[in-house]
Amino acid sequence: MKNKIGIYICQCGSNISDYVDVEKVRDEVATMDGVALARTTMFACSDSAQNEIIEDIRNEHLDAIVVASCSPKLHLFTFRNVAIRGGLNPYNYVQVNIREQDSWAHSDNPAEATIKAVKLVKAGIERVKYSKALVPIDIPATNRVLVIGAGVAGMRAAIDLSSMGTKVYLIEREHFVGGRTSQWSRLFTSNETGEEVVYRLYNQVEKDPNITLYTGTELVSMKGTVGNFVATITITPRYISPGCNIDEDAELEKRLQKAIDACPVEIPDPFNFNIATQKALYRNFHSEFPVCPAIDMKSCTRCGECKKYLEYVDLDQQEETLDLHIGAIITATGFDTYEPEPSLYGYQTLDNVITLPQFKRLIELNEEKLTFHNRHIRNIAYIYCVGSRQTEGENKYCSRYCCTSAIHAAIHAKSKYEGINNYHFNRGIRTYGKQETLYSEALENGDVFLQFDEDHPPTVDLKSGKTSVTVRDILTSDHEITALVDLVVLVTAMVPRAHNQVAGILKIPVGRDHFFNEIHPKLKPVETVIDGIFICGACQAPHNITESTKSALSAASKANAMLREEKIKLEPTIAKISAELCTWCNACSEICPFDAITKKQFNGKDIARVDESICKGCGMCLPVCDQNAIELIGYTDTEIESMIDQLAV
Amino acid sequence: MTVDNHANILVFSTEKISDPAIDLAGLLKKHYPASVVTISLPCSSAVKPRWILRAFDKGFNGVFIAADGTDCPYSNECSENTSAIVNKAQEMMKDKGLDPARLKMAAICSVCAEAFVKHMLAFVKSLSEEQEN
Amino acid sequence: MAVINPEIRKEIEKYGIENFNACYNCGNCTAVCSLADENNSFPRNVLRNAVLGLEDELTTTIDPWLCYYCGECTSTCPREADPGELMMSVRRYLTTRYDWTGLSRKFYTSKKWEISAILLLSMLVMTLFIFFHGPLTTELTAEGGVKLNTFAPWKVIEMGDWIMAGLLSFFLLSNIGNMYYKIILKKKIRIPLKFYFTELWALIFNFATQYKFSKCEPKETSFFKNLKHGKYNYWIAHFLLMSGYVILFVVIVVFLSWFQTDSIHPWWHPQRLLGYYATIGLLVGITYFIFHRIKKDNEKSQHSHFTDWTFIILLLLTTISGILVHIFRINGMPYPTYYTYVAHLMILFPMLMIEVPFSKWSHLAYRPFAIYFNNLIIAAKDSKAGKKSSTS
Amino acid sequence: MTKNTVFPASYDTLVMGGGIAGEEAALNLADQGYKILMVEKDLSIGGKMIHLSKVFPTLDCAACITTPKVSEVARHPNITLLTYCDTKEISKNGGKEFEVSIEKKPRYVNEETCTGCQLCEEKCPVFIKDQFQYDMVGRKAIYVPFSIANPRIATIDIENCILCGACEKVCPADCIDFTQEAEMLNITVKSVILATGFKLFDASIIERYGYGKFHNVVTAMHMEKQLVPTRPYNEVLRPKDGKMPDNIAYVLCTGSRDATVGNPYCSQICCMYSIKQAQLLLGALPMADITIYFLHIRAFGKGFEEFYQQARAMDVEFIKGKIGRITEQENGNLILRYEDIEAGIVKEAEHDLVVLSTGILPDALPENLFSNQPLELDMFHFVKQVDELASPAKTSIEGVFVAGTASGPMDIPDSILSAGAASSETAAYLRRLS
Repeated sequence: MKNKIGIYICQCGSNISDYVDVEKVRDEVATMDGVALARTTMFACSDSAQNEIIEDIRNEHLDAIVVASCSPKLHLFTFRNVAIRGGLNPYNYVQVNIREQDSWAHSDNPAEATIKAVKLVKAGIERVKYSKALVPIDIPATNRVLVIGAGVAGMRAAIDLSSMGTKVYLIEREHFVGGRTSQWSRLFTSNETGEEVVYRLYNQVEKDPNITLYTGTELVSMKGTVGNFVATITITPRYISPGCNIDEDAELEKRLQKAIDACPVEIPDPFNFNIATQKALYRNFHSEFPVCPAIDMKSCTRCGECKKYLEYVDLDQQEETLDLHIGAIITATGFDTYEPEPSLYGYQTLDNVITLPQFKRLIELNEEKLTFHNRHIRNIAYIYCVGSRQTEGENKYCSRYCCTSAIHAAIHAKSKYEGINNYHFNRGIRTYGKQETLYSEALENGDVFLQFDEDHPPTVDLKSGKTSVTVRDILTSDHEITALVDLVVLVTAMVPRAHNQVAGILKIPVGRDHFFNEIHPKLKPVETVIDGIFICGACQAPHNITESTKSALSAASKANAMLREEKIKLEPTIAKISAELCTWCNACSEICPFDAITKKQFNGKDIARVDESICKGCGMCLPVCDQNAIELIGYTDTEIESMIDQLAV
Repeated sequence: MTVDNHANILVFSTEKISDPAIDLAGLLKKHYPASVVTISLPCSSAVKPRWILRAFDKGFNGVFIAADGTDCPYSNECSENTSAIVNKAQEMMKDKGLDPARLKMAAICSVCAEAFVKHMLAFVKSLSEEQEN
Repeated sequence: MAVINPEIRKEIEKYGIENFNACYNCGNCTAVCSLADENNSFPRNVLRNAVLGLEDELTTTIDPWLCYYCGECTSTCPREADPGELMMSVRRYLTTRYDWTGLSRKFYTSKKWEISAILLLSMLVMTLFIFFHGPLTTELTAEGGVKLNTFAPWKVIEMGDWIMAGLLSFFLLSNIGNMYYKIILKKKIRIPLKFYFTELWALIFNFATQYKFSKCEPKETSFFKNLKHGKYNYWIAHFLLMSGYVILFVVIVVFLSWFQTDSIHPWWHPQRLLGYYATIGLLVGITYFIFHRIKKDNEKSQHSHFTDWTFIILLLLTTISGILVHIFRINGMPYPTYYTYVAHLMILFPMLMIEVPFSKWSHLAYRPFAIYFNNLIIAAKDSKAGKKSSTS
Repeated sequence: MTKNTVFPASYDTLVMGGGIAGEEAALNLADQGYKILMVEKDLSIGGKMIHLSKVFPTLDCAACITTPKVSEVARHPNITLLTYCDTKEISKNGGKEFEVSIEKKPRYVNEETCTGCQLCEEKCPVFIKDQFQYDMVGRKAIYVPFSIANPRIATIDIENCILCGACEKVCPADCIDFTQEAEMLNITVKSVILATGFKLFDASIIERYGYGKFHNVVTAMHMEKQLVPTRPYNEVLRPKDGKMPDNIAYVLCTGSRDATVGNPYCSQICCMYSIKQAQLLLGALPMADITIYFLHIRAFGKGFEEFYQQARAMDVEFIKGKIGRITEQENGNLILRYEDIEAGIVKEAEHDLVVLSTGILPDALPENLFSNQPLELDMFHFVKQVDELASPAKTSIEGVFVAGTASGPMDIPDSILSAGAASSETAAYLRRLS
């Protein structure tokens, strides 16, 4: 039991001391048994305060410390390090949360907040009294990373991981890499095309011996913990045998085209967001990667027509399942584009209402003249915030990329075709940063911007063959303004991938917006609560390409730092079995989600055994033990019960 | 009993899921009585029924398990496991003549600050009313 | 329901403005404008209607005439969309819309048309002189002056003046009537009759003084301080030019018999003093404008439409030829007098006929009328509001 | 006279700038085992962020997030920290390395022995305005920059010092040294990360807003200092008369999106920091009215829109319209003239405190910093990202990377990600070199 405990009560500037009488708290706890000293401090986390604590530990020979400050989520590790530097075991430190769960939550009642703070600190002292010195468990780790999603973010993460010395498995659900970027074609701000960017990255991925790329591949299950995951993937075949490299063979390409023409199956083409059709045998665009066609077996009738022209067709290929041994996972699964409900702004009820992604593909599919459904398009209305910033619907967030993306598409259309007039019906243009120059360019081009608020969205009408968009325009003193247009483009939101089983398999928590959640946007922006699983790109929140790349590289850097030594320190908070009490009823082993508990022989009887490297310390086995033979280190009965006693006072 | 005469509630929260929500409530200055105190565990399925009984013994009016529910990073069966604990504890409470309604459980997601505060206000109210009766 | 019309924007771009579409509607221009108020919040509203091409809104607005091109909006515009020049261009556009003959639009949008019309009218004057001029006597008056009334008897000239004045007034007044229709009648604004009389002073005062040109300056600074710092130069130039112009117009059209004499009056004679004042006024005003339009040293002289130049140059030539006629006449130089006289009328006549009802000069009439109409609208609104509040 | 010392070591990476981006990049690389030299021109590290109150949209206290990183940098065995130093010249030598010359400015205080006890500060007789508190309170000629500064050591502001020697007498560690001179350090590095950050727009350039002329027109950074926990007055007060303001206006896009001052880009953070301050002010002054005059609210990041809607729900008033001009009244209140865009009518509003939300500008690098291979800048003079989409930290010089706001406006999460990208690309580059 610890009896020279140091107590530090943080004012957090004024965040705590405005509502909690920190002096009073200090006085109340200073007299407790085992407390050697109690101090208040302006910023416990500041360097000078940290040094003071270290000096106290040394000079006063403290055997445990308690810091009452903010949530342990922010500074648990900061103060554990302080303890280490002072010569204490980091687990002889307890952090008490008197900010988020006290001063802020009870800022309406300072008197009670102070009483609660005293209770919380006392409970913390009790807990630290019974704390044990623990040593983190070192486990060997595999310096290999699974990157899920071979879009720009995923490929970029893979390339840098490899350059930093980590081997990479890169898996992609589609048969072609590049993700959304390859669909976007012309990109801001560099005006490169998506194909160019994807080509550059794919070339590096392909040449890199440290990167193994699997296309048509999905993650199906995952076992293990940080440093030692086993991921199971299934690989859907392309049904094209290797060597069908059209890139180097014009004659082969001709035959491929004939084979495609011969295919009797015609289905909507998801690459073109369903504004065009594709065959069961397909390719995406002319420099697709890998440069090899694929067959969509879900729609293929196995008629064999294509094989007459293309000898590489091999309908007998089989699905494969592989186990990958990896140390960490980076998810870069990207996003879906929002699908508006039918009839919203005439979507699917009028034949000239499309989404922005469809419009971008339309520009790519039309060379000389912009036409859609045989109609020559001159006047285009863009309706913004479709599926973003909803007041009624679920998507409260701003999708970040769409203002710039729509404006960029409008500029592109105007420069590519003659006589285009663009009308932007928006809710306040958000071309942040240097993207503002695109907004300026659109204005100088003669694009007209009309602004509405959330309560008065525009209406799209069809009258005597003319499509009109009418809005109460904030910029024209709230007058009703109408534009007669040939095409309505709905500027749709970024939404999380609809069929993303990755979240379920990896158990990544999602936020209110249903995107994957990081631990903290500033402190741990690419880390998730599950050790060894990182997120980057648009699966985390709407991002543009540059931003996705940045987060991908950040994730790569963190994953490499974690695995490069090929060992990982694990928390020692794991379950412990009391050999005397255990009677091996199997309840704990059954409930353990990680299969960490097995039977073993001890002094002639069967008892449970916990595998340290597998146990995650969740404690699920605790309550099911009728003998009360299991305790969780750091959460023992003495610790928890003494806390309960203090809190109940 | 604290100065404002609110019912004392012990909350078992979880470090990764419900505790962040309780933090968030504070961050957003959403108020609930200060007679609510929290002990944080790795998972809501780790609460021993004896701890719950101990809390009632020591004078808590209510115990609330802020469960991980489907967000649990450890197991898909967390909800069931936590419910089992609650059932077991309630049986033990009945044996001791305690009203099982004094133990409550609800899933609190990592951003469910509002839900948490609502649960607390309602629970405090129901416990206080019960006391008066 | 107003429908966006990109053609109107293209039309307005013909009147000088280049990049007003760069506007992102921050409202800075209206907020810095010393002349804008809650009744007339311009220039952004006008610019916005121009961007959208809302023809009805544009042709029925009075705001462009209340703008005196102080230039503050343009110099502080964060998007460099040049709202000041937009207002100028809309004024040109409106001039062509008020003019029911369609000539104005031709003159504003085509240099060829404007120059041809000027030449045509000059030729007409010349032709009339060729066929109908009086004897080219070299005999001088007793005082040694040229007998101008023999060559061009004032009675004949006066008849021409009246015809011209009649035509000119007809066009100008009918255009102003058109303006009145668009600004008041078309918008169905009911104005009690009495206000037409009570507000009349504003028309006369502003027409005579062009006082509003002085209103660009912030109210906080005193009149004399502004005057000392040259802040009123723009207004003074307008005032000098306008008063000289009006005086000459009146004496030529109404008092020609008194003004066009063969006798040489002493220098202090009112006829000569008036003439000198008007001439100097014109010269100073014209020089001021030419100087700044060449130097482009402030916002309002940054851009010069060709119609701006035509007017100033015609006016300058009229003034110079007038001065020459006077000099040649009093110094007894018959032939130079006769030729410059013909030349003077060849410039004067097209200058008046084209510029006054159809082109640049007309703004000097539209502006005071706009103030007058605006006062009517506000007075009517106030009295309506007053009635409402008194009944309620 | 400067003496030349040969600095004993060479490093893998030079990180220029000790703000949040520089720190993140340095820590990432140091954790991977690379030797880092961090050079900061100011007296202490932490950049702008350490001076902020709380950060949007989570409302964490800024100091709580920076200070751990600051201490980690200061303590990390693989990071050498030089503060109060100017990087004068970087030139690529024949091989793949860079020769860097750094000027170490004299503090007139021995860095090793000073404990930051501040006894000297107490005795110093010279009072001057404190740039760290935005001139709200005074400081001495010898001073520790601010309470949570790192390194927390004293420096003599020699321009204002009267050389009275009072500090020398009182210093218990005997570390005052008036004989210190600027030193030149020559070192070799394999790579460079530019994390030089940004500077704020000088609001006095827009004369019609009256900043610097009207007392109660302040900048958002000034307000930030009034909202930090270590604030000088522990209250929010207006400068002219110390009155508690109850009707505060925020003027957005001051010096951003404005071609007349040469900054046509959007500064990306001003909308959000203004909304954040409004929320904090409503905490400090619950009865105050707060009006935000905006052009477009750029609440684009994760949780930003929700944060904006939260401010609206808290009754912060948002008016669309740029402030045209500000005039001062005798009582110090200010009249703001603007066009209420939604109504299309020019209006005037009276406020007792006006906060100008100033935009951000590139912090100019020393001229000819890269002596034998010029560094390309973008059209706004930020460091140019030559492959923005696929390699966002890459600059025009091989081996030189950019992190944080040196390459353009960005908020803290974006800066941290960009620093992560810079460290990743640097690590990959260093590995390719070896």
